[in-house]
Amino acid sequence: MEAKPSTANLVDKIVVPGDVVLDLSSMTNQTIKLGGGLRQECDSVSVIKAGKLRFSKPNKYWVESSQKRYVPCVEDTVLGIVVDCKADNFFVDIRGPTIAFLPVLAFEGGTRRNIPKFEIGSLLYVRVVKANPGMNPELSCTDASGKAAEFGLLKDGYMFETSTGLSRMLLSSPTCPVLEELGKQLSFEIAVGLNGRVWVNAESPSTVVLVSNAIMNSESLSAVQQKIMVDKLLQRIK
Amino acid sequence: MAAKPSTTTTAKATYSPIDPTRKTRPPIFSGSDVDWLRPDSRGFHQCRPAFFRTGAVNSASGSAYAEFGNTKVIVSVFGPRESKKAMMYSNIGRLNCNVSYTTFATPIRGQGSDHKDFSSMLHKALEGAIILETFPKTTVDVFALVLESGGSIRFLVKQVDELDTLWFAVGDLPVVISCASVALADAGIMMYDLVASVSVSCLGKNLLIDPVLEEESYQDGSLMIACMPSRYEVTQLTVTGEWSTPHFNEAMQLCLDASAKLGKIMRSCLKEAASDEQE
Amino acid sequence: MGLPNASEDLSSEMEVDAFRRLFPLRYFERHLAESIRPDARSLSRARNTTISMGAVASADGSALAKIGSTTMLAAIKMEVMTPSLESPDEGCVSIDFHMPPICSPLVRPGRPAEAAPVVAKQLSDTISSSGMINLKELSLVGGKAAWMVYLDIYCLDADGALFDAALLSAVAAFSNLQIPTVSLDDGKIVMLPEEQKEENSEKEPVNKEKRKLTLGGIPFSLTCILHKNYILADPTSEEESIMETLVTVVLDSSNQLVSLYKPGGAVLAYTSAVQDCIALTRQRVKELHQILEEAISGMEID
Amino acid sequence: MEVDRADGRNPNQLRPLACSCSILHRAHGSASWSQGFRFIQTSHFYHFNLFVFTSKCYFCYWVGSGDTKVLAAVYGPKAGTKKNENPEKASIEVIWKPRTGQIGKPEKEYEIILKRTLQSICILTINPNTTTSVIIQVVHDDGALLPCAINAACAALVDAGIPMKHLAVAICCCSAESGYCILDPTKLEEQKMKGFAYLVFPNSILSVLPEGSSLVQGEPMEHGIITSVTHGAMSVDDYFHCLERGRAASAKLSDFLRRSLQSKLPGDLSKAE
Amino acid sequence: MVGLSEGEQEFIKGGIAQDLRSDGRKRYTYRPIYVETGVIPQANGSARVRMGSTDVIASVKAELGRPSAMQPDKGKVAIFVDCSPTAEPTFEGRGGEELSAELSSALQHCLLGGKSGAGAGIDLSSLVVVEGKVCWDLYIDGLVISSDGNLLDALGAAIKAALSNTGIPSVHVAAEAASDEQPEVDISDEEFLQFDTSGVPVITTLTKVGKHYIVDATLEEESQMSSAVSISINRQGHICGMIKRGGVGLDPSVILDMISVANFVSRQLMDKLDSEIAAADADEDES
Repeated sequence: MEAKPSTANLVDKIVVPGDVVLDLSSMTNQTIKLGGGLRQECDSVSVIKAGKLRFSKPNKYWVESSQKRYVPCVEDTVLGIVVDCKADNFFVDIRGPTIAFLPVLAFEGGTRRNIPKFEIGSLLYVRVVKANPGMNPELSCTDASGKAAEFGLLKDGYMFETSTGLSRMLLSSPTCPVLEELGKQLSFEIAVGLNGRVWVNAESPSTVVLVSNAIMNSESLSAVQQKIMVDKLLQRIK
Repeated sequence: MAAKPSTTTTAKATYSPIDPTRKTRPPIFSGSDVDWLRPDSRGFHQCRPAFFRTGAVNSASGSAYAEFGNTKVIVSVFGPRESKKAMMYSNIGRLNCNVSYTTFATPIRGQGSDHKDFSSMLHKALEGAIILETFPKTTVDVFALVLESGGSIRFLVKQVDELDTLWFAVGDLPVVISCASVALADAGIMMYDLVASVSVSCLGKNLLIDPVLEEESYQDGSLMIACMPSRYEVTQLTVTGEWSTPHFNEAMQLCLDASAKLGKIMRSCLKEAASDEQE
Repeated sequence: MGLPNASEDLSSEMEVDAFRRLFPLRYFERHLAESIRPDARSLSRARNTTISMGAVASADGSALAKIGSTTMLAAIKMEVMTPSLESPDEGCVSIDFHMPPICSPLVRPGRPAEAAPVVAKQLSDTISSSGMINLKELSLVGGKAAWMVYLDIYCLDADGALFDAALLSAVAAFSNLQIPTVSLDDGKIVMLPEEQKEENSEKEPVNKEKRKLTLGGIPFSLTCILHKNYILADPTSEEESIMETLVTVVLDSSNQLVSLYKPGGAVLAYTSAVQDCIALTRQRVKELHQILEEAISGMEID
Repeated sequence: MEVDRADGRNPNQLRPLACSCSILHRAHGSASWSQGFRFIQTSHFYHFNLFVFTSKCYFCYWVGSGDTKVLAAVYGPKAGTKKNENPEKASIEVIWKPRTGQIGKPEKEYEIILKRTLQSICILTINPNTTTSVIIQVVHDDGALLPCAINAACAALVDAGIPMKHLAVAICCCSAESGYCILDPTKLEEQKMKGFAYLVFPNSILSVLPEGSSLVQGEPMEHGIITSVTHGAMSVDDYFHCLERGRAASAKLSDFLRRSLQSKLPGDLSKAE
Repeated sequence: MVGLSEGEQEFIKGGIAQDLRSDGRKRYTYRPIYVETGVIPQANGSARVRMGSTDVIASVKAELGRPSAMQPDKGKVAIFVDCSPTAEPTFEGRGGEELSAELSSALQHCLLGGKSGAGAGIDLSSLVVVEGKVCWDLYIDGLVISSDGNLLDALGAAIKAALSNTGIPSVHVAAEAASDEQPEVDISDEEFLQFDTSGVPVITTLTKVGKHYIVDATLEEESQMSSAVSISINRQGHICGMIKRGGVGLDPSVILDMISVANFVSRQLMDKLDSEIAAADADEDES
């Protein structure tokens, strides 16, 4: 076995379930925030999902992983598809274990009188506001202050599904290389949900096709590889 | 010749080495032959010794074990509990019955399967006695397992030809019915009365009460009654064979008297169990 | 012990029965801390065990085994078969385990219980591993006829430790087995009729001497629950449903390990725990052996 | 050597392992796990085998040795649990698909053992009232089938991102008459031997805790048995001997499992600096 | 199922109590019965019986078989009933199975007599060709096309009519074969043996509604029953089988009274049926 690991040299390394990454007994008087994939057991913090251990200053730890299935989490922004309309709720599919509820009043200035009409199959950009185990998750089309912000119906465009890891990468800052490179040469609209759904819209269908392909290809490529891949694609349409 | 079918018709290549010659021919007896002794040396109008015990199965809401000669039966009652299927709303309770046999219940090893006919007969015999209104929307399950059948050759016949299955052997059913009603009482299900059941076989002019299955297979007719002894009401009645009206009356009266006696035995068993509990 | 928990405070105010239903685990842990179980047994004590032989008249061998209220009825029926070409001088044993709907509220008719085929498989594995039965003894006429032994075990009441009770009843049924005398008739094996047994005129029984099987190493088993550092022998179904880590150890009479079965479970079994379970089983094997001996001798006196 | 094995391995030697994750497009998580290679049969498989453990020389060496190979697919968590399952916990359902024919009693037993084993390594309280289905497809069976399936299922669960307490590694140990024991037997060896044990242990973990703090009852955590299934009679000492060998081998297996899971994840994601 | 308002239920019960049923009948009056024979040419015998809107078909098929070991001197009979989804949409798929099984078993009880064959409507010994070796197996199939109550009586009548219409080919047995071999038989295409159906009983179902019982209940009346007793009675007035449906218990004296009523009613039914069968056979012969 190699030398005893320490938290510092585990960061940015792949960890698998069961690994103990933090020893709380040696970290008294510190506040730490744990993100997805970690679990506290008495005095230690262990991993419950395989992935890369991440740390962001000052005190956030999480495991970055990629899945085909989305598990709802409060404050995630996701793309959902309306599957049914009921008196009080829209039923929205967000790729989770269960259907999510979008209350008909969860819109900016929403009242009983101006209930929006969505057809079954329409794509919405929404925020998860409740995700309690054992209950259907609840969505909202407003930001925390009750404003519509950019939430709501996504008209036209093209939606495709990727892994949750890729969508998280697309949303990371600084802007990820693939979007950076594409953005330099093309103009398009994009909406990324943390549930692995990506929506793209542009003037010409060829741009939409190109952008979506570039994004789908970019999973598992390094930054340099992404740049090269985008360049190649762009050259082809010129 | 007669032993052949069991090898030719069954799928598995085994057979029971029961000697075909051992099969005793029917005891032919005429109407005057009243002194003929039954296989278990009972009188014609004498029932087998009946034995009941409640609480045979701990995990059930109520249960009973019954032993009539060689016939041994266990009945468990579960519920009232949630109905199994998402069924229509019902403002009265449901009764669900199932009778099955062990593989070793009969001399020839059987399949140990469910007995659909008996299940529905048991249901009919009991439903009139249970106050279904006391457990709306829920189900009471009555499951019976026949551990040992009263010595029958029926299953040998069954293997010979499918057509023969239509021959009806009622032998174990009265035991199952009586035992089930004791189990229901043990489970505390509300009932108008216990259900006691007795059957009679008619051989020539003689009436044999509580026949074993050997006798049944030579019978000319049979009559089975399930009744509520205290209310003097018949909940289930099945008759086969040819009966003249006076003969029928005689048989029915015989059955009713016997079930009154059986009812007393069932009652005393329950009383005993209850007094044991109090102590 | 004693994590601060809401149930802790409630327990003094609540009725025992309600507490048992609402916080079954804490209810049990309270008992365990005092080294006692709700049914007044010590942790390593098995429930009262009885065997009655010859419970089924229509079978060639049968036994009823009770461990606490778990009840198993085992019966053996012998049929004749043509042995397979690979083993012409061996018989065959087929073991089936049934959980009819009467035994537990969880079993419904038409849908066999999930546990039944697993226990059946475990039983036939255990019995064949232990070498208790010498299949050669089941041969009647080499290459022509051999016994097919059908052992059917019915669970009449399921209250935990199903495998232990089933194995006990199976072993007892085998010791109760009386092989029927048969004779060769026209190349077919038939049973000798009762009345001919003494006269023994034309038909010579083919298995005059072999009316009983000689049983090799007889396997006995004990199931234990592992919970934290406690080991609970012979669990009831309530205990099994609350504390899910089960270890079943099967030892034969010469203390060979026939099976050590631990299908998952939240608690990991370390060497010491495994050793403890084996030690408990050793004791239990002695007990069960005696109970079986007594049942057999009781049968002979009758 | 104490024993000659048909394929020339020494008693403690495992067959070469191969594991690849995310091989099925539709499943939420999937993995294939094989022990031993069959060159001809598996050659077409390497097109999508992201991870290749073996090197050429292995191929020449192992041709002719049998392989056991299992595919595992995970779907879920899906909403709701079956009747008779605790809705306050996640439920795991295992479906065993034999290579040919119908599912029988041995397969039913495998299903139950696998289900109980997976239940004990997954954290069931995180997604209550959901069901995760694990489908096991046997591709080829040449001994140690159940351990192979457990390893595959474990890798597939990780691939699907199901929350787990730790991983599990499974191994088969055979015990022979004379008391020696061999690891990872082929089918022929399984049948020849006096008895064998399927053992499942937790994987060896990386820990930042001080050395020795994770000892349970004086033993490291990964020495605890999750699952043990034995066939055939053996002496108690033989069993402990198997246990010891199995633990040693499980360390190797868990190293391998960790490496194959690492290679599945994209080397570096967005950190382009 | 029948959905009736409380008013309607009261109307039916009240009518029966006053001996005037909703279709104008008295308590012991049958609906008009129509019999048609030979409706299925492929079968050895067949008949269709209509009683009001209840419509059933019975067919008899004879095949050569082997007598059972227990009774080498008897042929074998099997009765199966099938409920067509045309009668009730819920009979689709497995929906009708329960009712079918109940009717089949009731008919077996009522028509086939005791184990030894006594009281059987059909003389089983007449079906034997060579004792212990060859006999006729009769397959009797009933089909419910339309259901408006009293299915058992209608099926019983249809089977009686079908049997009277049945011709069994005469069989010539070739020279006696060795004792344990099956003898060769030659089935004639021209010569047919007619069945004697005078012994076949008719089934009368007495449905108890309130304090009274009625014959030939419609579906609506059946939905109001507390219990029903089906009694099969032959020409001699002997009981050939009896079965009770419905849960509510009956006093033994009521059962005895029912038997005497059934005895009286069944004689009328049998006469009516015989004349209908004769007329139908005549019709068939003409056409």
